[in-house]
Parts: sequence; structure tokens; C-alpha cells
Amino acid sequence: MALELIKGNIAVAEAAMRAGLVSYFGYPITPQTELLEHLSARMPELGRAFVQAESELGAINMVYGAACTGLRAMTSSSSPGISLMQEGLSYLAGTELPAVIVDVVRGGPGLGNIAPSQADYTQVVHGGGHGEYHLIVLAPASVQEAVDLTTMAFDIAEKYRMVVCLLLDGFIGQMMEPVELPEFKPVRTTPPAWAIGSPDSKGQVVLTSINIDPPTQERFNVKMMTRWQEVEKNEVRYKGYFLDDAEYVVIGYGTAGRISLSAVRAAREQGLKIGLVRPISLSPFPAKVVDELADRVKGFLVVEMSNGQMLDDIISIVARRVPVEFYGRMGGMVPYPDEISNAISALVNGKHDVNIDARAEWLAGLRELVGTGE
Amino acid sequence: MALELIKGNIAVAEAAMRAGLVSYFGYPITPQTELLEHLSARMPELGRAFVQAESELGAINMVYGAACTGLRAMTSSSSPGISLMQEGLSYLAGTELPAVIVDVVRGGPGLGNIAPSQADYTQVVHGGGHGEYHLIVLAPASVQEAVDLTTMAFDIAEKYRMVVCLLLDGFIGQMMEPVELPEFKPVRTTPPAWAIGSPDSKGQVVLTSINIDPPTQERFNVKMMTRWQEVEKNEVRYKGYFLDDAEYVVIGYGTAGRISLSAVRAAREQGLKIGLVRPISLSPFPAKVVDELADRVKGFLVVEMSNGQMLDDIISIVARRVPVEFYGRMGGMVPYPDEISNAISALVNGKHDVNIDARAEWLAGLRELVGTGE
Amino acid sequence: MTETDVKVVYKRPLGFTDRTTHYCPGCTHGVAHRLIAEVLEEMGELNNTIGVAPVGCAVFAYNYFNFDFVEAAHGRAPAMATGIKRTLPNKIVFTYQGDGDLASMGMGEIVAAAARGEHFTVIFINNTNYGMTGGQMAPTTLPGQKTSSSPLGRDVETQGYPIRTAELLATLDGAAFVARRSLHDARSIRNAKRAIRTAFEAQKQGLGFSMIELLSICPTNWGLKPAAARTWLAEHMLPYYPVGDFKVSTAVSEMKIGGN
Amino acid sequence: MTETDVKVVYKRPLGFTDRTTHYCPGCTHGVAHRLIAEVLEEMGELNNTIGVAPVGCAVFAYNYFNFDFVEAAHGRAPAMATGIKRTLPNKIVFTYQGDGDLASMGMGEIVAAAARGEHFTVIFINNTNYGMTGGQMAPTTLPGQKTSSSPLGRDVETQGYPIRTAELLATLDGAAFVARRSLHDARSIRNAKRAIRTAFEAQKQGLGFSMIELLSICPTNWGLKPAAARTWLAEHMLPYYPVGDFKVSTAVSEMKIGGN
Amino acid sequence: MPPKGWVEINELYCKACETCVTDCPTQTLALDMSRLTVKGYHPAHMLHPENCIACGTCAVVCPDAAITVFRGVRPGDEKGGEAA
Amino acid sequence: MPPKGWVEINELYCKACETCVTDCPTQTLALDMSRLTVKGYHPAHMLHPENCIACGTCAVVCPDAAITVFRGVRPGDEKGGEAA
Amino acid sequence: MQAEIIISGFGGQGTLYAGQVLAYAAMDEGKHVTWIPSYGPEMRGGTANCTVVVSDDEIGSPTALHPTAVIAMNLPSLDKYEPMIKPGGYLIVNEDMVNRTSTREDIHVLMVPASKIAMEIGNERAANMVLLGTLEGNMHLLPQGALERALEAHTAARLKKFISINIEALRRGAEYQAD
Amino acid sequence: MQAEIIISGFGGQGTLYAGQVLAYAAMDEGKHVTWIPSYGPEMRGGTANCTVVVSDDEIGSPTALHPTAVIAMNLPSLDKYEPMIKPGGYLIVNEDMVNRTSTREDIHVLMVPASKIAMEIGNERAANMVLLGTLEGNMHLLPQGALERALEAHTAARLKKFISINIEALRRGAEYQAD
Ligand SMILES: Cc1ncc(C[n+]2csc(CCOP(=O)(O)OP(=O)(O)O)c2C)c(N)n1
Ligand SMILES: Cc1ncc(C[n+]2csc(CCOP(=O)(O)OP(=O)(O)O)c2C)c(N)n1
Ligand code: SF4
Ligand code: SF4
Ligand code: SF4
Ligand code: SF4
Repeated sequence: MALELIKGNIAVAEAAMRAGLVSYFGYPITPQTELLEHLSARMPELGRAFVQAESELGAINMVYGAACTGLRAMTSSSSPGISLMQEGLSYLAGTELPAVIVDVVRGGPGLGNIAPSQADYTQVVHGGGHGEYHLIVLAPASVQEAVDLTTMAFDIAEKYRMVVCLLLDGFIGQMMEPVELPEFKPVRTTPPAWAIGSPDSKGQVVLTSINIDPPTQERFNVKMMTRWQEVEKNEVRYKGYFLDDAEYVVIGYGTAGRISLSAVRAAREQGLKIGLVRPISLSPFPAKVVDELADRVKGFLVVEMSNGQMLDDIISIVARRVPVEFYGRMGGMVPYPDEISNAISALVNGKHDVNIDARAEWLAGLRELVGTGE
Repeated sequence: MALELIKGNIAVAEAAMRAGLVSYFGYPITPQTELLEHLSARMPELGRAFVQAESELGAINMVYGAACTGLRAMTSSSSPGISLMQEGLSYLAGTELPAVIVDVVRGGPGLGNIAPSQADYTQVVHGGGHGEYHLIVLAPASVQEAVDLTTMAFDIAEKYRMVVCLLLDGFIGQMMEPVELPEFKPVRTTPPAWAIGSPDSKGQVVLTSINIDPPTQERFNVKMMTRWQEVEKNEVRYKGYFLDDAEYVVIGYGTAGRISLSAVRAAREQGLKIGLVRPISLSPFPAKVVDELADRVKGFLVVEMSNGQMLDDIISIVARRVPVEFYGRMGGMVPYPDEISNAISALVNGKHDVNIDARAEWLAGLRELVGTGE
Repeated sequence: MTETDVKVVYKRPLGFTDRTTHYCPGCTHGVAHRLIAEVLEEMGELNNTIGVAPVGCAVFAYNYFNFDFVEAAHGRAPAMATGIKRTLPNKIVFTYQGDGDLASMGMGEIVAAAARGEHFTVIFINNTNYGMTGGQMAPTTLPGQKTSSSPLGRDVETQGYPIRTAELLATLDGAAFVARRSLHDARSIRNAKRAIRTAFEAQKQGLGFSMIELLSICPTNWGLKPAAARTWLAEHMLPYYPVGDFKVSTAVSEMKIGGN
Repeated sequence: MTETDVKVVYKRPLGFTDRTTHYCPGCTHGVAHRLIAEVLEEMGELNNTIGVAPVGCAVFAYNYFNFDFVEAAHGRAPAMATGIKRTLPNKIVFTYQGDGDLASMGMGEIVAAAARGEHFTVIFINNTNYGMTGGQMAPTTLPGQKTSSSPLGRDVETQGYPIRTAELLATLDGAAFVARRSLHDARSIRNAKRAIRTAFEAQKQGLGFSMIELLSICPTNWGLKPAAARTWLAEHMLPYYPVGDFKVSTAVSEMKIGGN
Repeated sequence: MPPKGWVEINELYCKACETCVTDCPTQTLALDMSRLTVKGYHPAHMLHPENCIACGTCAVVCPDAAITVFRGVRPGDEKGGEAA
Repeated sequence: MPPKGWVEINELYCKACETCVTDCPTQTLALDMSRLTVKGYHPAHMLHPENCIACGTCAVVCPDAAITVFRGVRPGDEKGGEAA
Repeated sequence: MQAEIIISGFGGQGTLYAGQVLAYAAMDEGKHVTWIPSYGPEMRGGTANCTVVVSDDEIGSPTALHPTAVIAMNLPSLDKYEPMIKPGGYLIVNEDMVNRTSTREDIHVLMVPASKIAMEIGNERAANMVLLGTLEGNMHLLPQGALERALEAHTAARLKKFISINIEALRRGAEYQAD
Repeated sequence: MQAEIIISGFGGQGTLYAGQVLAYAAMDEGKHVTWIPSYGPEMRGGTANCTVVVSDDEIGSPTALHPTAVIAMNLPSLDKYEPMIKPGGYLIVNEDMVNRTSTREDIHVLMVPASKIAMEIGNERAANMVLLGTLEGNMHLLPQGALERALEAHTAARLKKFISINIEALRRGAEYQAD
């Protein structure tokens, strides 16, 4: 159980290999590239498939092909690259295929920059592609958690035959932390019965997302949504901190979640009864804990490295029972604990209006702080 | 003011030309193709630019280039093609460019089919691309409205330097209705001062979405969000029917909205006090009218040709004040008025639980109706 | 052979299901399908093959072949085939693609796959238009040819020139065998079959990427009866798209083809 | 000329801003920039030109040129340039692209633009790797060449063969002028400039698509000093990527180049 | 002399494209205008079975794999002439 | 005889890549190891100005357009030799 | 008043066109009207149908589960749409293309030898107009002569020569009246 | 206990490595620790820095607006980070690379001739270790000898030869003590 000091990107790559990754396809993009580079050396070493694809479109469609074999396949990228994968993700979902994708989010929109961000929440959680489908989205807040979730991601993907997205940000990808890597799992190399090339399939296997007859497509969609209800039942994950006696609760995931923890600890030291919910599965979202807290706390503060994409989900769950406030930084900016502490103070000392437009209030403040460049 | 009987796709094409479209770039995809085909004949006739692009990626990036000139540019596609445009849309937004895109939605996910659907709501309304940005989304419910909104789309796009998406579905695209086409507007062919190639610019014009320095990117995002607040103030559009005395309100847009109107009329004939809100701008969303109604009606029924993507927004606005129920068909299925009438009866005669999980209830019913194919 | 001996000279290939195709009467998609099935049958690879269907008229190809099949996103079949072949290197993998699919939407993917020398085979149907969506201009549409998106005939000044895909891919070192054949008459079809056989053999023997471009007719969208369409192909397509072998790697040229 | 007459033999081009570039010392991106600026200055087109920057080390090119510029999405510069040129046909439009950008991510767009004969010019920097992201393998990486994603050297069996982009694009009828030049010494640079001039002239005279591939060094990611990198280019790249004109349309060959 | 062989055309598959008819080197085949298949086509049939040389050309060009070609004498047809 | 010309190297741009040094056909140039530019480089300078033939090679190869090349006699330098 | 009419048959029988004539006529008479085709890969398969909704009010759904009337130009269309017609509605069948009549008692069924009539008046392709004539002759959706005026007004120049035959077809069709 | 340390300088001065040695040592001593580099195009520009957070508890933010200590190996780093240091914190400067000292009175400032010392002990690239030694020698974040043990345990085989010089550098650095 030796600890090693490893960069997030490399830790995820290594964890995926140990989870039995058979095929990896990717394209360089900062701040994800070390993941690809690591696998470019390691996968061939172990006789597994590594292809540097021609593009993210190529990569996701290679994953699409590999996933049709039912064997473990993965790609990784960062925001613009994930946008290019939206068609492919919709196809993977429409074909009920398991796969893991890693998104190490950077500042946007457009080319933006390569600093950490969480502004891909909507595109991966609510679906940036066409049609009705869901991804399972897991957001680690430390390198160790990234390792653990990577291992789990492959299992969940297979269990539900769905795509699991690991949502990191530049910090988790670039940071070194002590981690314990899991043992190597045996690698499955024979396709399961539902997959192409399987020795166990009965007759021809066809994997397709076309259902030219709408009733057939609708039945498929009903089936997938029913499966999603299972996922919602079984796969919600979050970490609660100081919730028992909390009067106010901060909600943040990933890097924003761990930074919030610093602020929450500081608040506790000052005697403030602040709790923290750090969602780990963003999809399915830990709605129940937020719903229950909304009945007993005095207010929420949502913290994100975006314009408040998870915020919309929290507002919907809380349904104006108590105020929801927001603190976010955008475009690659990462909040410091002090900023969150200030936002906590504002919440605690504020006027507690449930009809407040959290985003507008926050934007007014941020505009004052940083300007609009005009 | 002669009426003409025109197919939706062709009406939009013709309206765009009359609105002064300078450059069109597109790729064939059913059920949008007539739009492209019409322009392949008409644009060259009038000496304007028409290019059948190599792909939707090509098309949106040609629009990106053309939009940098500040002159009127457009593309059109359908769901999988729109997924391929997500990166480009994020870039357009990140560069503050005006453009119009038409999405004639079809059944999904994946290759799906070519029947009418509304399952692209999330990807166009909430942003299927990376980073923080908004599109303006307009959803006509008739061919005439499609014509009118097309004209308007170019003006709004220019006013805010944003992308406007016209969200149609296969029905609106394929249907013929009597329409009055607007007159030809004069065509602007000289770039405005902010654009490349402008005779009026002072010095070098650089149009880019890169902001390698996060504070600069953040300031840009703040600016864009501030502009979005303007859009929210000025550009909300919807049509209300029978709202004055309504006890229950149906909400549906586009084809689902007009079909709902049949059902609402039928209900009125039976003496039921049912109203209808038909959102025309889906982004910015007509949240205020729904919010106000939530204070005085007994319940809502949301109708969509999807798994309830707008539904999430309504649930958030209504905030459990009154029940929100849902009726949707998926995968290219279009509800008939009778089905909606039944859903209205269920709402009126139901048990009025504000904590009801509208989607789960609906899914259970639909599962019974159509099965899961298993 | 005595007078009463009966020999089956030709029968429906074993690799076909018993479904009727949705192709238009006379459409050479059916011929291409048949040749693939015949070759795989002769090679004894029917049970070891995975097909990748395109988006285009052949989108339902898997209904007509009886081995495993997947359906790619428009243009991405080469990427999908890469994913499959890299994961299951012992399978025979092929993509079946139209000219819109391969030479427009999927040009990036096909060039990359050929350059990487991926060990799969591409059957490329060049029918000078987008059949499935109703006959729009394709990258292969001939100069002056009328289509539903070049209603006055392809104007090379504004709509560009046709792409000779086989010649283009032949510039790539990763391509082991790249050839063009036609399906407009029996002799050409027999030639096409031989080329397809060579391509699949090259794959089986691990010699790299192979592609056969097949000149095809689309009577429906060309607005011609099948016979007239075949004549049009011979008269207009053959001069622009000469049949021939554009890339034969040394290993392929020295390859022994087993069996019949 | 008397003894005291002074003539400026060379000065910083007018098309440059006074900013220092962010390129690594010795990087030939700077040379390519300079040649473009010189040619546009000589043609009197500085005020009539729009540049399209790529995603890659040249992402900030617009900081160094003083005319209008846009910044494309990775690989899509040819599509963006198409949109610009079709909308403003009287402007001189060029894209500036790296090998990852043009020959990997954007292969679909460049082939389509060339096939359509789009009237813009492409300056293509072939430095055998992805400079900006830290030196990963590019489609142009030579067999055996070590990069950060081919750590044991490019293995052609699994990682494929380099793409000769100029030769590939030369197969397209829409391409009017396609040439390769090198930037590793003064003579080559002078040759490169002449080719760039021809390309822009072809555009100006409406003769179709033009592309100049420029062999370049990336000392940083190659791990070589600039001088050693230039030698490496000459010794390793030139044999694989011969300089030359790969496509000269009749119109281009008959073209008169005005001015000096 | 009896013909060298014969063909059978599966009407499930035949779409009356006439390709076999055109390409048969011995003018053996024609569409049967007197009958319609379930799909609504006039199927190809042997109009001049006596001409058939079992060359297989029709089968090679048939886009619908509708044709089986036999070499030899059709059972019950030893004397040549049109089949029942 | 005075040299045929001279060069001026703008230290704002020079990154000490030595390309001009290597390629100068008359060994005129060298990095000036005694000085650092604001960017931290030892800039190129004319170590042997007397050699300069104003051929422009250094400017042609300079990736940073740092060099201006003059033909003729540098004002105040009529007698040849190194400039101040 | 609102009527939903489905016109269905093989591709090439002019079902879409018949629907358009009805739609043009309705438009010219100031009605609200929608015309929507089936679209999709079945195009290639052979069937083609369209739905026309004519109404005095803004039209909700452009399709109908229970149409007011159906024109069936072949057997598959008869089989498919017969059960869906609203009680009291109309079923108009090209008798020459089917081998059975309808068993429904709660609707008006009109079996019209439309192909024969069309042949008689000189163009077998006018069967669609015969049936449209029957429809209008029974349902009177529009003022007298509206369909004929629509034909005059909206026929493309190069097709003008067919107008008189089509008008004749409408008239002959109108002679068939439900009992 | 939690300490946030920024180590900043030109690329090539070994700032990232110094941070890693500290991080390894902290890890081996059972502390929570994070190491995060600046990444981005500035890589190419020349500055390189990393932040190491060492803590007894789970670490929240891996960066800090007000670090406990800064090692500045050049002037831009001194300029940038000096004002940010938490009152009572440490500023450790490679005196040989800057032309000024600090004016802050509320922090401990240590000017160390690290380059000179590194030269003295035989490898000018060990300046980073000298400064790290000064840091640990003053702050005592870890048990005695932890850095040295980390060097022994985590140096790659081909670099083992540098261990002794680096240990010497740590010791020499530790001799500099804040008053
Ligand atoms: C992303 C995307 N864009 C467009 C389409 C629509 N589409 C379906 S088939 C097709 C063209 C196919 O033409 P081709 O590849 O030439 O094959 P053919 O039908 O002629 O055999 C297109 C454009 C799609 N399904 N997906
Ligand atoms: C969609 C997308 N994928 C990946 C990237 C990351 N990226 C930035 S530059 C670059 C490579 C550029 O290499 P090249 O085109 O060879 O130019 P060079 O830097 O060598 O000049 C990549 C992959 C991106 N910005 N966008
Ligand atoms: S549309 Fe053309 S390519 Fe498609 S099946 Fe018909 S004939 Fe063949
Ligand atoms: S990384 Fe390479 S290509 Fe980029 S600026 Fe440096 S030397 Fe030039
Ligand atoms: S070629 Fe085949 S499908 Fe065509 S007519 Fe002959 S048997 Fe029928
Ligand atoms: S070539 Fe230019 S940048 Fe390089 S050393 Fe000479 S003057 Fe400086």
C-alpha cells in the first residue's frame, strides 16, 4: 500500500490501465495531454491498444467502435474537444454502449484558455448532444478520488451499458498528491454476448442507433429512461461535511468543493454552523440530500468555477424554501478560500430573501470586482 | 400582400434571403434539406454566396468566418449536424459574432430517425458546447411565424452580436401553410466598423475567442453575461391563449404548442378553464409569465416532443407552488390533440400534489402505453 | 460431366440474409454487397467478419449481411473500424461507405486511417451524389452534372472540382492496396470482385490499409433507368475516374491468394 | 552610387507590429511570418489582407501582423477562410496552419477547400510535431522520430506513416498552386518567398487554391539548438519531404507577376 | 440439342431492373409483363430458355442476388424447350 | 577599404538564436556575451564589422526580423574599422 | 369548421399534388389550411401520403389520428386508414386499385372507378383529381368552384395544358355522391 | 498545521523539482500534501512556479492567495509574490539573482546567496536545494531529516549521483536563520 506522488492526469491514466483498459484513443489538448502521453508509453508496453487519433471526432468514434466489442475503452480530452464529441456521445448512448471519457475542463467559451474551469457542467451533465440521453458524470476533488472513481467508472459503465464521464478540471489534472494505486485487474479480452465479435452471441449482432420507425425509437428511449431511474436509485454519490448541525450549507464539487472545504473549516473555527455538500456524482445528481437539507437549513451557497451551471439544478431542488446564493469565478479563474468565506458571511448576514436572483446578485458583485473590460 | 403556400424549410430560406442574407453554408440532412436546396438555386441567382460545405463542422466554421465580416450569414441543419456544430457555436459566442442557425429537429439520440422531435432543446437552449455562453433560441409554431422569426433573427443577432437559433421540427420544416413573405430588404455588403475588412475600422481588427489570461477571459464572460441580462429584458416572446381566467395552464412550444392549442380549445368547449402559454423565445425563456401564473393557477401541464427538457425549466420556475405535470412523446413521435386532452383531464381531476415527480409519473404511463421493447 | 449432371454456376451467397433490400431497382449497391459476401465466403471468413455500415443509402446494410455489423456516424466509419480492429485484431473488418460519407463528411477520418495503415478494408461506393438524402451534389459529382443542390449543373468555379479519392489516398504510405473498379457491366463486376478479394486478403495477411472505389449508378437520383444509368456511368464517369490500381505495396504485389 | 550613398538592403517589414514574438529562439515560424509580410508589402496588399490564425504555436500570429486577423478553431481555418473569402471576394485571404492543425484535425477542411478551388492561400508549417502542446506526434512526424507521444520513436506499424500533404493536395483539380519549400537556410528561404509570392499572386488573379508547405524547425520540442535543428531538417526532412512544385495549373504557370 | 443450362429467378428479390435482360448475351431473359410480384414488379423470367448457355452473366450483374444459375439439363427437361 | 555595409540588430527582437551568426558568410556576427537584453538574451552583434558585405543573409534567416541591413558606408565610419 | 383529409397511395399517383390543390383552394378562399407530407425513407419504398387540414380557425395539429376524410388510392392505404376515420366521416377509394370495399357502417364510403374515368377523359394520371372531385362534391369544404379556380391560379405555366383535363376530372368525380 | 509554499523562478532553475522534494518528504512523513505547477504558455515564456501545501488535515485549496512562505529565485518572482505573503510568513530569496531586498517588516526575510553556495559545493543547479534547506531550516514543517530521506528515497537511479550534493545544499541552506 505504498503511496506515490502522482499528477492527476497520470494517475487517471494509470488507474484506467489497472482497471483493465483495453483500448485508448485520444488527441492532445492542454490540460489533459499528460494522460495521453502516459498511455502512449504504457499501453503498448502491455500490448494494449493506443491510438493518437486524428481529432477528437476520430477519438470518440474509435471509442464507439471499440465499445461495440464490449471491452474497456476510453478517451480523454478537454472542453473544446468534448464539444467535438457531442455527436459521438449521442451515438454511444443511442447504442447502449459502455465507455469512459475524461474531460479535464478549461476556461471558455471558444478557444478560451487552459486554466481550470467547471463550465462544461451543462454539456456533460444535461447533454450537449441531440436527443434524449444521459451520461453518468463523476467529479473527483482529489487525485486519490480521481483514481478511485476511474476504477469505478469502468464498472458502472459496464453495469448500465452507459458512458461514464470523469469530469476533472485543470487543477485535478495537473496537481500531484499522494495516492495509492489499485492492483492490476485481469483484463477481459473476449467480447460479451451482446457485443460484436463475441463467441457467445446467438447469431448476428448488430449495434446501431438508427430506429427509422419512431415507435421503435420511442420504446428504446423509454427503456433507456427506465434504466436511468435505476442509475438514479443506485449511483448517487456525494460527501457531506459538518451537516448534522449545519444552519447553512455550501455546495460545490471538484476543485470548487475542496476549496469550499477550506472556507467551511475556517467558518467552523469562527463558530459558524456551516456544512458542505460535495457532489461526487453530478449525474445522477445528489438531489435527495439537498432536498432534505432545504427543509432544515437556513440557506445555501453554491460555489462553482463557472457562471452557475449546477446552480440551476440546486435552485430547482430547493424550490424557494430557503435562499440559494451563488459564488462563482469564470474563464479559468479559481476562487480562493477567502472569497468563499466572504460569500459565506454574506449569506449568514444577508437578508434571506428566497426570491432573490442569485445569479444576478453575484454577477453584479463580480462585475464590480473585475469589470467588463469595456 | 399575396399569400403563398410554402413549405416551412423553403419559407425560412426565402425569408432569410429577403432579410438580406449574404452568405449561406450548409450540408444536406433530412428533414432540413429543402432549405439548402432552395438556396443552392436562389443565392447564386442573386449573386450571393452559397457553399455546400464538406460537413456541418465545415458549415459552422464557414459561418464563423463569414460572421467575422459582420455581414448576414446563416447555416441550417438537423440534430446530429447541430451536435457537430457545438464547438463552433462556442467559438462564435466567444467571439461575439452575429449569425443565424436553423435546427430542424429530428428523433434521437444517435442516428435515430427523421421524424419531428423537440429533443434538441437542451443542446441549443442551455448550451451543448463548452464554456459559459448563451444562444438566443426562437421556436416558431407555424410557417408564417417561421418566416417572421427568420426576419427578426437577423436583426436580433446583429443587435446583440449573438447567435440566434431558429428551432423548428420536422413538421414545421415539411409543412406547407399560406404565408405572406416580407419584401426584400436592402443587402448590406460593407462590413461594420468592428468587423474584418471594414473600411470604417480604426486600425487592425482582430476577432478571436482566445483569452489566455484568465482574468481577461473572466471579464469577457462578465461582459457577455451582462449583455445577456439585456437580452432577457428585451427579447422574451411568447403567445398566451385564454390566460385571463385560466385555472390550469398548458405550456408547449412549436409543434407541441400548436397541437396543445387544439386540445385547449377542445377543453374550453367542454367548459374547462384551460389556458395555454406557447413560448416563442425559448432562450431567453418567458419565465416571468410562468412565474406569475404559478401564483394564481391550480396547475400546469407541460407538453413536449421529448423527455421533458423544457419541463426542467418550468419545474424550477414554478418551485412547487402548484403541481406541474408532463406529457411528452419521444423519438420522432408527435402527440395527437386527444392525448393532450387526456393529460389535461388527468391534471384537472388529479390529486394536485406539488411534490409529484412529473417525469416519473409520465414515464410510467408511457411505458405502459408503448412498452420498452424488452 | 455427363449430360444429367447439374452444376450450380451461381447462387445467392451464404453471407446474405433472406431479406429483400431497400435499394432502388438496378442500384449497384446490391452488386457491391454481393461481391463482398462472395469474397468473404470464398475466404472462409464469414464468421470472422465485422462490417461497419455508413450513413447513406447503405445504412441498413446489416439487414442484408448475416454477420456482425455496426452502424457508424456519418463519415466516421474509418474511425469506428479503427476502434474495432485495434481492439479485436484477429477479425476481418471493413467499412462500406458512400461518396458523401467518405469523401466529404469523413475525409479526415479516411485519410488518417489510410496514413496510419489501419488493417481494415474500405469498400467505397462512388455514385456521384448523395443518394439517401435525395441526390445532392457530392464531392464526386462531375463538372456540369445536375443534382438537387447544383440545379444548373456543377459549376466548377463556385462548386469546385470532383475528388479522385483513390488517387488521393494512393499518396499515402500507409495504404497497401488502393484500386478503382466499376460495376456497370459483367466484366467490370468480375474485375471488381478480384480487387475486393485482393483487398481482403491484404487485410488478412496484415499488409495494411486497403480501399476499393466502386463506380456505381444511382438511377433514382440521376433520373435515369438502370440501363441508361449504366451507359451514363461508362460514358461520363469512366473518363474522369479511370479504373485501375493506384497503390499496390510491394507486399501486396507479392501476396499469394489462397483458395479458389 | 557614390561612396556615401546608403541603401537599406533589408529592413523589418511594414506588415509587422513592433511586438516581440512568443516563439522560441530560432523557431522558423518567425521566418514564415516575415516572408508573408514581405510578399504582401511588395504586392501592395497589406491593407487588403485578412489572415486566419490556427490553433497551434501561431495562435497569436495576429499580434505580429498589423492587418486584420481572425483566429480559427483547431483545424478549421480553411472553412473559416472560405466563409470570409466568399463573403468578401476582393480581399486577400490566407490561412496559416501547423501540421497538427492542417494535416490531422483539419484534413477534411483542407481537402474540401482545395477541391472546391477556394481562392485563398494556405501557408502550412510542417515542423513534424505539435509544438504548442509540447511536441506530440503529428501526421508529419518521421518514422522512428521520438516525440512525447511516440516515446520510443514513431513505429510505423502501429502509429502509421507520415503524410506528404503537398503531394496529397496536388491530386485535386481545384488546387492551382501547391508547392513545398524549406526554411532551413538562406537560399531555401529565398526560394520559399518566391513560392509564397506566386501563391498570393495566383489568389489575386483568381486562379484558385494555393498552398505552400514550409519545412520548419521546432528546436524546443526536438530538443536541439537551432543550428542543430536546421541540420536535422536538412538531413531528415528533406529526403522524406522533397521541396518542389507539386501542382502548377496552366493558368498559374502562365501568370505574370507584377511589381519588383 | 438441349440448352447448356438454366436460371431460376427468385421473385422475392427481383425488382424488374432489367439489368439481366439487357446483359444476357443470348437474349434469354425478359420481364414477365403478365405477372406482378408481391412487391408490385414484373419479374424477369426466361423468355427463350433454349438460348441459355449458363454463362452466369445475368447473376453477376443482378443487383439483388435474385438469380441462381445451373449448368446441365434441367430435371424433367431433357428434351430442351421451354419449362413448365 | 571600408566594409561594403553594416547591420543593426534590434535588441528588442533578438533572441540569441545564433542563426545569423552561423549563416553569415563572412563571420561578421557573434553573440555579445557581455550583455543581456531585457528579455535575458545575449544579443547578436557585429564582432567583425570590417567583414560585412551587406549581403543580407543574416536578415533573411533571422526568425525575429531583428536585423536591418545597410549597404554603403556607415555615417561617421568613413574610414572603416569597428563602430563605436 | 375543421376538416382533416388524408390522401394516400403509391408514389407517382399524385397524392401530394391532390392535397396541394385542395390546400391552394382553401387558402384562396381565406381558410386556414395546412398540408403536410409523409417524408422519410418510405419515399423510396413507394407509399406517399399527405394530410390537409382545412379550418376556419388557427389550426392546431397538422395531422390527425381520426381524420374527417380519407382518399385511398391503393390497398395498403385503404387497410391503414380505414379504421381511423372519424365516425360520420368520408372514405373515398379508387375502386380500380383495390380488391375490396369497406365494412365500416358509421362512415360514408365512396368507391370510385377513378382510374377508369381518368383513362376515359384522356389521362390516367388524373385519377387523383377524380377522387378529389368526389371528396369536395360530397363534403363541400369550400365554395363552389374553388378547386377549379385553384387549378387555374396555381398551375405552373408548362403544365397549363393539363388544367382542362383536371377540371373535367374534378367534375366527373363530383358526380359520385354518398347515398 | 497547514503551510502553503510557493517556489518560483525561471524555467530551468529547478523550482518544480524543489517543490516535489518537499512534497515527497511531506508524503513520507504522513502529511497531507499537494503540489501544483503553473502550467500554460508561460512555460515557453520562461517563468515556472509551483505551490506546495503541507497540512495535517485534508487539504482544501491547492493554491493560496496568501502563502505562508515563498522561495523567489529571480526578480520577477520576488516582485510578484512578496506582497502576497501572509504576515508572519517567510520570504526566501536567492540573493544572487535579484538586485534588491524586501521592505516588508511583517514577515521573515532571508536573503541567501544560493547560487554562490551551489557553485561552492560543486553544482550551480543546486541553488534550489539550498533555498529549500533554508525554508525547512526555519519553518520546520517536517521532522528532522525528512527532506534528506526524501531525496534518498525518490531520486531516479540515473540521478543518484547528485544526492550527496543536494543533501549538502540542504544543509548549507539550513544554516541561514531568520533573526
Ligand atoms: C452529421 C450528419 N449529417 C448529415 C446527415 C444526413 N445524411 C444522411 S445520408 C447522407 C448522404 C449520403 O450520401 P452518400 O455517402 O453519397 O451515400 P449514398 O446514399 O449515395 O449511398 C447525408 C448527408 C446525417 N445523417 N448526419
Ligand atoms: C479541438 C481542439 N483539440 C485540441 C486542441 C489543443 N491543441 C492546441 S495547439 C495543438 C497542436 C498544434 O500543433 P501544430 O498544428 O502542429 O502547430 P505548431 O504548434 O506545431 O505550430 C493542439 C492539439 C485544441 N485547442 N482544440
Ligand atoms: S437512391 Fe440511388 S444509391 Fe440509393 S438506393 Fe436508390 S439508386 Fe441506390
Ligand atoms: S514550440 Fe516549436 S514551433 Fe512552437 S514556438 Fe517553439 S520552436 Fe516554434
Ligand atoms: S437483374 Fe435481378 S433484379 Fe434486375 S430484373 Fe434481373 S433478376 Fe430482377
Ligand atoms: S538570427 Fe535574429 S534573433 Fe537570431 S541571433 Fe541573429 S539577430 Fe538574434
